Amino acid sequence: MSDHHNTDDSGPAARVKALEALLTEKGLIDPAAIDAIVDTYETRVGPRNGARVVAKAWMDPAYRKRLLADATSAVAELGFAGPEGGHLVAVENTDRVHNLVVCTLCSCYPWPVLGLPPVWYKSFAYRSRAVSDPRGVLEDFGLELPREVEVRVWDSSAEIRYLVIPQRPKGTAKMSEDELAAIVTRDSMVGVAKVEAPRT
Amino acid sequence: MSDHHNTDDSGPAARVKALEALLTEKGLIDPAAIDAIVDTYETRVGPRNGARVVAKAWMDPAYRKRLLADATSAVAELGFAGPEGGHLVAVENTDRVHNLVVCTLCSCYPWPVLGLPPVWYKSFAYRSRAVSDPRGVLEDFGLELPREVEVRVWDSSAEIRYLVIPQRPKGTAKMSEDELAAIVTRDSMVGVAKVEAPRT
Amino acid sequence: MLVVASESAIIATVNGVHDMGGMDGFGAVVPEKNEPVFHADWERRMYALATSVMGAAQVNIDEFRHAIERIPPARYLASSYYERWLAAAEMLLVERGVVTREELLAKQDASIDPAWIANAVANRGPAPIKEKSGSKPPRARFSKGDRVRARNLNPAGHTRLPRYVRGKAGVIARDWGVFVFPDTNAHHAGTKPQHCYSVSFDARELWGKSANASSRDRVLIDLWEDYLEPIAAKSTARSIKKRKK
Amino acid sequence: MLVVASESAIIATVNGVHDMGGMDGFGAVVPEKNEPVFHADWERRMYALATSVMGAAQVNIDEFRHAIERIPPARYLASSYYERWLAAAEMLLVERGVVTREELLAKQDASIDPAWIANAVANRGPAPIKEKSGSKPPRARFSKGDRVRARNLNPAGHTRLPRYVRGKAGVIARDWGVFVFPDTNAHHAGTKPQHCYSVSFDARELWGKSANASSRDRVLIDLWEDYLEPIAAKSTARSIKKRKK
Repeated sequence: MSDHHNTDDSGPAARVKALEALLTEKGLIDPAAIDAIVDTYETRVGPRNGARVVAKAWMDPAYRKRLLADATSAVAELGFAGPEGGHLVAVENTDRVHNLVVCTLCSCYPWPVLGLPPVWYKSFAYRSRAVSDPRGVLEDFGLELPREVEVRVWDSSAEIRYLVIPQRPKGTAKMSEDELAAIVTRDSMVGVAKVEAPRT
Repeated sequence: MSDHHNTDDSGPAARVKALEALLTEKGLIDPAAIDAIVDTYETRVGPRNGARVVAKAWMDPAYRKRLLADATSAVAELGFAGPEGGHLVAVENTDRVHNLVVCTLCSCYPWPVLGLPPVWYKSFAYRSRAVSDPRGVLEDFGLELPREVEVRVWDSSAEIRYLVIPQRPKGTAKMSEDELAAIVTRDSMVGVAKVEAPRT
Repeated sequence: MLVVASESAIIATVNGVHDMGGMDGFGAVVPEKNEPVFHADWERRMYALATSVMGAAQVNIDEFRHAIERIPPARYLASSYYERWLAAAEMLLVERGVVTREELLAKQDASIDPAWIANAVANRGPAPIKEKSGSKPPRARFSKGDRVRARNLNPAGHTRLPRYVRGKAGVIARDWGVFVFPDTNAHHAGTKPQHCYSVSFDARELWGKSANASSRDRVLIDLWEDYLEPIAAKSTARSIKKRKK
Repeated sequence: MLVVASESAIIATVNGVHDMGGMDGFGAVVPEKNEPVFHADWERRMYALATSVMGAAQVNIDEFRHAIERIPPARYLASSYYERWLAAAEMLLVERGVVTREELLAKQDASIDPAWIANAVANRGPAPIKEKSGSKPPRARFSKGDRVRARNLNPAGHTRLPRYVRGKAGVIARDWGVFVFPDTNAHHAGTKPQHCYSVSFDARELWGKSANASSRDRVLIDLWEDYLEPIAAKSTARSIKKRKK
């Protein structure tokens, strides 16, 4: 509710325009560089990167091992790196453990593998309740976990950025790595959803 | 800043008007009773009551003793009672101890002796910092206390309501009880100021 | 804004933004010179309306406080004091069925921004439970000088145990006698009468050694018995047990 | 609103409303279907502006985070995510002297409500102190499996030690190595490099037994060494000493 978007409010739009114009005049920024950054995060860096990492980990046991041991390097093998990706850590969901990632203090998120965070991840509702009532938050996403499953919440308070490796769903044994990558969702890599097998 | 008054905003004014009209129509309130309540707290019940209590305590050692033992009864001796006054407690400032009253959770305040609280008492700034940085808050009021003085903050979280008995200033030995009552300020009875002797 | 509870979302407000003891960032305290009792006529009417209508609507003081706590945080901070009273009064009167949303809106000036008239999050707390009858008058578990620790309670709904004392050690300074328990009373879940104590905490226990406080400074706060646990052999036993793991 | 620090008021923002872990009242999490990366063109520009200009203005990441925390609480909660970035960027660029308030205002559309263009409370934190030179590479004080307690620190200024873990006992799960210390780095008071650990807390230690959590559930949070103290003989000795009083 409070994390509304002022699409119809000229206030921030006018202020950003003023700021960009002023900084351009002073030679502190280059509008073309701004365009390039926008393009990067709108079209190139996003959860498809993370999905490829997860699919490879599902297919390739040696890669999974490297990913769990040093995610920064394992992710770099696929060509993904950049800001907010200097210290990546992968945490794996199993039958016994469910991982969930939050940043209670701001909005830390593993950009190179998931892109920029969605509004719900930055929302006050998520930031406040994910640590104190993770099971309730998961229910907001329609995910009810059995009591026997251990919930591990990772609060990204420092420079470590977490990627959840969701469980590979049953009935996907015959799928290729590319096909698997296509079913891995952003939400499953933050830990608020499971990956579902495609209905055939 | 956030505790602004919407004097120029028709929003709350219109809503209160609607509420009063509706409740009057339904026979749930009597506008004359509303007028009487307003009159009570605008003209009759206020810090002058507390000032009379304090002045009497300064003049009359037996009264002071009764006040410290049972403020509700001692205050009632002067004819003051009513809502938010069922459990009054007086705390006395000395050379060694300075008392300060706050309600961090809402705005609890000893109405029968001090009337309704001022905006600063209800402000987020006061409610948040009075418990964690009382000396800093006192400095906002221009009162710097020596480190040797013990600061006691009373957070009115239950139904007890606190009245601070400020120190009687020097140079007031010849003043009458009425004269003393005239120099006792509201702020001194909340604990954010000292009483000053009149400059002659 | 007319804040009215939706039927579905029943969310706790313990640890709400109203629990601001020890928070930072609200700036300096700015007293107003020659401040009037009310700053606008609607504040006058609102004050008197609230104090007179709550009885008729069978709203107790804890419930009224909780209604204020149920105002969504951003709105809470953006509202003035009597705007919060207004929002709470509307909320409770509509929930009780004393008035309806439609009646309220029909009475209001057509110039009001319709965006303000929206359903808000409900923060009702737990469903009422029945009070046990025939309970004995409660005895005091603690007495003056006892060392106690404020429990780490995070109940769903109203509480008068602020975050800043939870888990902290203090001393019973005085037993105020028996009072109605707000945590249940606010939800019509019983009055659960029990002793309420003045508990004294060292400022440094609450805020750490870096606090801008002398070693003598303290905070005294009134806490109900259910908020407290004794500090004794138990506590030490626990920490020893933990170390053995 | 152009949030610009006034010279006088230097106020801490530890325990600000941004520190919302464990708070309540914000309602349900509501995901947006097919959410775009940005919701408006100004959000696009703002994101890219912030990430590119901070280097030029010599603003480090901790400082940028702290600037967001310095937005007054009511405004913080009322602002959308990129509005907070915008406020922080304006604040820092004006403070650095990269642009002036007047230049910014002159560039803006005259239709903007002048009430939004007001000075806000400054929450700068402590004045910078000089970094000690010639310090040795830091050794780790803790190792995996050590029981630790998060200190009850309430420093003036930026910190990454949230309220909800302070005073709570946990276990070192992993040593992440040496990182710049945000509490000093945000104020240009030195990088103070030190070990940062993944610390595991039982959910019930954090939220009490009433929590809607299984006994296995836990929260892992990354904490710098200066935030931690060992749990050992010391802690037990202290509680015994207190009992003797």
